[in-house]
Amino acid sequence: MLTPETKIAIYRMMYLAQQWEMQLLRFLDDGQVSGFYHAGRGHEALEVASMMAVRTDDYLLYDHRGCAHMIAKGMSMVELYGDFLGNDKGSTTGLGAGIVHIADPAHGVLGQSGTLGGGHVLAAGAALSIKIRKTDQVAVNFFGDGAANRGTFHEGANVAGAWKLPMIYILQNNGWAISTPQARVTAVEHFSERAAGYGMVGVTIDGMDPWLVYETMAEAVERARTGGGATLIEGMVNRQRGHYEGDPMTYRPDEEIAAAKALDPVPATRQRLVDEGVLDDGALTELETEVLAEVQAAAAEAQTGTLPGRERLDQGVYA
Amino acid sequence: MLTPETKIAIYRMMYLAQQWEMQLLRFLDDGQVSGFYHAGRGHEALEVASMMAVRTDDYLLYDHRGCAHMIAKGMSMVELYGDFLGNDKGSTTGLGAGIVHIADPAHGVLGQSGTLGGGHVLAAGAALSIKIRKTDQVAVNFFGDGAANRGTFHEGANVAGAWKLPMIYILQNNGWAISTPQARVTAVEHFSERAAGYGMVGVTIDGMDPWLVYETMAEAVERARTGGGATLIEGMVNRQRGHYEGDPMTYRPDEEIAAAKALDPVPATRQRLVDEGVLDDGALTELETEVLAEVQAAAAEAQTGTLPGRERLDQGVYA
Amino acid sequence: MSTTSPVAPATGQAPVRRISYSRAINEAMAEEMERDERVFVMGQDVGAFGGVFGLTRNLYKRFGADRVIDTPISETFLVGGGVGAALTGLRPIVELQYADFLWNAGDEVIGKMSKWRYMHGSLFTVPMVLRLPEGAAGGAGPEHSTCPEAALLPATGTYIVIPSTPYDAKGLLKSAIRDDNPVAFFEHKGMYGLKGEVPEEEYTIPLGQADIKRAGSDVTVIAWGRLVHRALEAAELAAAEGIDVEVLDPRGLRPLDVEAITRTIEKTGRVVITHEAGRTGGAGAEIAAIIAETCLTSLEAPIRRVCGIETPIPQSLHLEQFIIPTADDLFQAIKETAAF
Amino acid sequence: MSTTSPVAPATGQAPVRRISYSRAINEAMAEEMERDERVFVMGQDVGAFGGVFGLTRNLYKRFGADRVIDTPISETFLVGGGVGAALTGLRPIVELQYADFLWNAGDEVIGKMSKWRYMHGSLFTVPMVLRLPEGAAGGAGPEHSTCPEAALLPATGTYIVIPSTPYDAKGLLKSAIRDDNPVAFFEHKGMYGLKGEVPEEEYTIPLGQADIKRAGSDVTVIAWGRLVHRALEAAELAAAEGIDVEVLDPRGLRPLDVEAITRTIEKTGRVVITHEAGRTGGAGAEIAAIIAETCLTSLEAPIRRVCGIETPIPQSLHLEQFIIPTADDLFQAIKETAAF
Ligand SMILES: Cc1ncc(C[n+]2csc(CCOP(=O)(O)OP(=O)(O)O)c2C)c(N)n1
Ligand SMILES: Cc1ncc(C[n+]2csc(CCOP(=O)(O)OP(=O)(O)O)c2C)c(N)n1
Ligand SMILES: [Mg+2]
Ligand SMILES: [Mg+2]
Repeated sequence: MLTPETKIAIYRMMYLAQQWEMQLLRFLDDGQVSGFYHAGRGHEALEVASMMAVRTDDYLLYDHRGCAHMIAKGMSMVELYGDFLGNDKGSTTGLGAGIVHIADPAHGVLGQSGTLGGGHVLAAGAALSIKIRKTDQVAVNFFGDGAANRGTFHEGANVAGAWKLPMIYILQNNGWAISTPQARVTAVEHFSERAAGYGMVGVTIDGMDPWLVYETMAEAVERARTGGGATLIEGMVNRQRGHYEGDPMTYRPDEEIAAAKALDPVPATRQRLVDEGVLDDGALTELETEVLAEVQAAAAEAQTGTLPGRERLDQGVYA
Repeated sequence: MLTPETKIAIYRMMYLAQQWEMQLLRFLDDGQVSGFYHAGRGHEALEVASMMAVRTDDYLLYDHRGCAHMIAKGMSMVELYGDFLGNDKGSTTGLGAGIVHIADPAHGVLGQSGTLGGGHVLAAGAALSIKIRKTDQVAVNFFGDGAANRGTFHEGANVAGAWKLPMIYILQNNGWAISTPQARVTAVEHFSERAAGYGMVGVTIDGMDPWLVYETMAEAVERARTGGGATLIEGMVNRQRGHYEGDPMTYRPDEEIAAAKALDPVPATRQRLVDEGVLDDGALTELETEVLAEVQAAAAEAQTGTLPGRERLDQGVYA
Repeated sequence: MSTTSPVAPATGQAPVRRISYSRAINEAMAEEMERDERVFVMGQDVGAFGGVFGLTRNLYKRFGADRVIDTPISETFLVGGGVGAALTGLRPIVELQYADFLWNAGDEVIGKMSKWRYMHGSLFTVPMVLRLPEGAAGGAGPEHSTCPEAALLPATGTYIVIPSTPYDAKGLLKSAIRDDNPVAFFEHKGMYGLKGEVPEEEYTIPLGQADIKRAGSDVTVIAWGRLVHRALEAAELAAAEGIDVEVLDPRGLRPLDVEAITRTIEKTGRVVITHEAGRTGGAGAEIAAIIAETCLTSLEAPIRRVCGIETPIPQSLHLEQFIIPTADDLFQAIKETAAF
Repeated sequence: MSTTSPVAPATGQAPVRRISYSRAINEAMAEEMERDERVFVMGQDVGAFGGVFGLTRNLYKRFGADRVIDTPISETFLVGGGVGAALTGLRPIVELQYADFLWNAGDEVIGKMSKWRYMHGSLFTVPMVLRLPEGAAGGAGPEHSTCPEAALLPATGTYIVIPSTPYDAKGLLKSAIRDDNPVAFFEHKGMYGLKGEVPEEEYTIPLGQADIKRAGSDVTVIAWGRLVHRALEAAELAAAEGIDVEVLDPRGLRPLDVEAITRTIEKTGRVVITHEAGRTGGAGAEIAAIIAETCLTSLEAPIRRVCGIETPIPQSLHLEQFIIPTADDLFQAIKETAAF
């Protein structure tokens, strides 16, 4: 249920995820971050509000777009920073380094397939496992409009539908796969049109509206927990930044980028709290100050980590 | 257009394909055939009538279920027998041997992927090639309800829809993948429900009705040739025999098998020609006698072939 | 890795029962499913039908539809879904209908099953067994007849097990199922009917221990899977000419028992490596390279590889017979190596 | 196979222009598309964007959307669709964004591209080039950094080409595009910026000819791709200690220039084989095995393999630096081999 408390919690988490990422971008600018980063600016409402509607023991296969889903799922900001800094404060204590290979079994964060779309079938396997073990968990798989066209989606979605698995596919449709617009490589406007063909419920929603995301997700989770089967939620979102940090974005008209930025879900949600009378500006500023302090503390803590030595390389290959 | 001549030609080809297969089964019983055979009894109307609606220069990726599609596409019966006998009369002059690896470039028969569903993407590539070369050919890909759940279908169908390729997917839905009934592994009743999600036209038809198959196919071909894009035709058919010759069929109730046999499209089509006044029994018997003689002549000719020697093994690996 | 030590087939005692290679595999699965309720089986037609080669016979009746699962023709789900289930508390046995189909799930095998643990900071285990019926038998053609075990050599993280007898098959499969690492388990289809001694009592065989299938002092033949039996035949032919052949069966490729290989080379100084897969890029190359690195000075003759044909495997049964090394091919290589 | 003979970079004449490895590849594609209208390019972001590594820059502008095609993230279509196009009169150049993604299309690469011709009685040709950006560079992690060339060794039917210089890249790619067989073309991402002499005039290099990148008499280093450069550095270090190193670059694995390998071994009697991929199951094993079979008696020291780490490649840039053999690692191996 979307209580005022939940609304506040969602906004708090969205703001936190955004600030967390801004600090990460500073680390990046300073050359402290290993590898690539695909900023999640614009995707916060969808990633956060959906993850606020699940439990700690539910499973998450996240995608590469930002870290808001992992943060909202309960992962420690310190561990996340540590992963990007590649040090022993990270969830993978320096071995993974960065998005793609963050994980947190205690919060149900199962990891990510760097070959996009690998998660479609892994998540279905996790959902099958739930069914076999007869728990009431759910498995959630995030992916983009690009990864939606991998064949693994077909194979995962088919069993999810056929076996009524407790599976939720969350498609973050930002209209772009790197430089490739959806319409160039896909006939349909909405991927949710594909859900019925698998016996799944499919919906397309405004992924910038966190209240709607939360309610849609809560319904899907309820359905999954009670044996009603799988759901595909397509959230329409905007990628505010480049595909990765450093992307020249030559392929994208300036107006489109400007329009995307104007739709920033973080300030929009803030305004909504004020408009709906849930919190006033003063209270929000206080909350934000608190969040900022948490983010800064996490960043500071993560920086105290140590880079792993060469000897770490062949540790833990086998159980 | 479904003229009386076309109707006769379709029946003639169905009868021929059936008789061709009956003789093949005798070769099999005699132990002359290499490898496995998946009889096509029950699928003749769909395979034949659809292939009578295309041209010689159109492309065909057939499936493993019988040979009626290849025969109707114009392949020589002698070559087909030769392929099963594994001798130099075969299309692959003894190297392929049997279904899976028959081919005939002159009749557009591009071959088959033994890993089922491999054809979904190959055919899409052939269709893309047609589009790039700006001819008015079409590419046809046959497959079963089982192979419909391979991820390759998703990847092939997606580009076929997005790029409006001259592609026709023919799904032979006999309800079984070896011992596995469709409903155990698929939520939807009709795979044609998946077509819209790719921007393809999708139809489910009675695949035992050759007139309907022909007309549906003619429409799809016309659409493909004129830039209207791809079609998925799901023909509901019956597998009369085991998955392969020798299959104990323990999994299938006797009544179901009996029901399937009762629906044999070959005699049913014959009766229809009589009922519609297209040909009388005498003329049909004459036609059948002629066909039988052709089949026997082909069988005899194929048996004069020679098995390839060991030296053949490393010939033709590279162009 | 399993720590139970191997139980040698009893000798000079009450006769040990003889069962087929496929029955041995079936028993291993049934016993482990009985022992550990987290173990389940999935694959195409593995349910009531009992598997296209009959390997899962009766499991469905005994353990029910929740633990013996018929899947669609979706190999990326089979392997990737197996990984997902393994990450979340279960111990899947996934049967691919043919080993060749691992390519249909190439990324799931190489990139997910093998790497998931390591690339996520060793936070997970992936206790799954991928059963892979391999080899040329019955004219199944280029896409249903290969022995692709070498493909997994670079896939650190996954063990590679290849039993050559019913006894080894049962003992190794039980260890594989109990192991917390992913195991690719290659079963040669041409051996499913092969009978051999398998005790009634429970036993396991640790992964990664080579087995000397025949002791000898003149020439070593390193063989696995179905070719062990051809090597043993060739050894008899050689014995008749006074050449004493040792047949070493590594019983898999990872963990690889390098010590056993070194020992036999130091003993005989001459080696023929054989496998059904084609020579180029086959696992014989890796073993040859290890020998050339670690015991070159013990070698008294060039290393010989006697392998399957390099081309795709022809569909024709008639041609198929020519592709696999015969006992006679091996005997010739043994003779030449001995005479060098 | 191409019959044009190689044009060595002009020496002692007018200076030859220097261009990057990526530009050389780009030029090869542009020239061949100009020459033969059946040649087209497809891949993710290869259109107006010019490819994620910039390899297809300007091709879209020059040849249009029909011949430079942006595809969805659908690797089975990329490779399988390439085969379908190749069977029907075109000559596709398919770019995978990372070589590792060949596993996503494992069956299309191994089972379709490589086998289609042979398994259909040689009735077709499959003239396609699969461009595969490989190798560790920039912390791209375990699924975007491997050098999986050995995986294709058993895939008879497909040629395997691996250029180490801009000159080789251009000449070999042109031959690959003209060849009627499928070619897997591995480009090391870490070399895209590397500059070298490439003449203005057209030339091609036949597939399957090794190149001696440095002549020497004491120890042979067999290296390909990026490691050729580390081998050359190591040779300089060795030269300073009086060891004369020959660096042989096979420039690919199929056709493999076995004669050139034999020749250098007969000359030096000592060999170090190096590659970026892990040792186990790497292509160095095949080369070592060939040497141990064909010129064992010429060997005066054990074969040495100096290879990348065996584990999946860590995502961390910090750890990534440790995984690839350095010039110094090679120098040590050379010294020990020379001293044996
Ligand atoms: C199988 C695979 N193919 C290609 C890539 C390279 N790649 C990384 S991100 C990306 C685009 C993804 O687009 P989308 O799924 O829409 O997610 P977004 O980046 O828009 O959030 C591509 C092609 C990959 N990682 N995996
Ligand atoms: C990728 C792949 N997986 C599994 C098989 C084994 N196999 C051969 S036929 C078959 C069933 C096919 O069912 P369907 O597609 O419905 O065709 P039908 O036999 O009913 O005509 C299976 C599972 C295969 N050949 N390829
Ligand atoms: Mg996107
Ligand atoms: Mg079927």
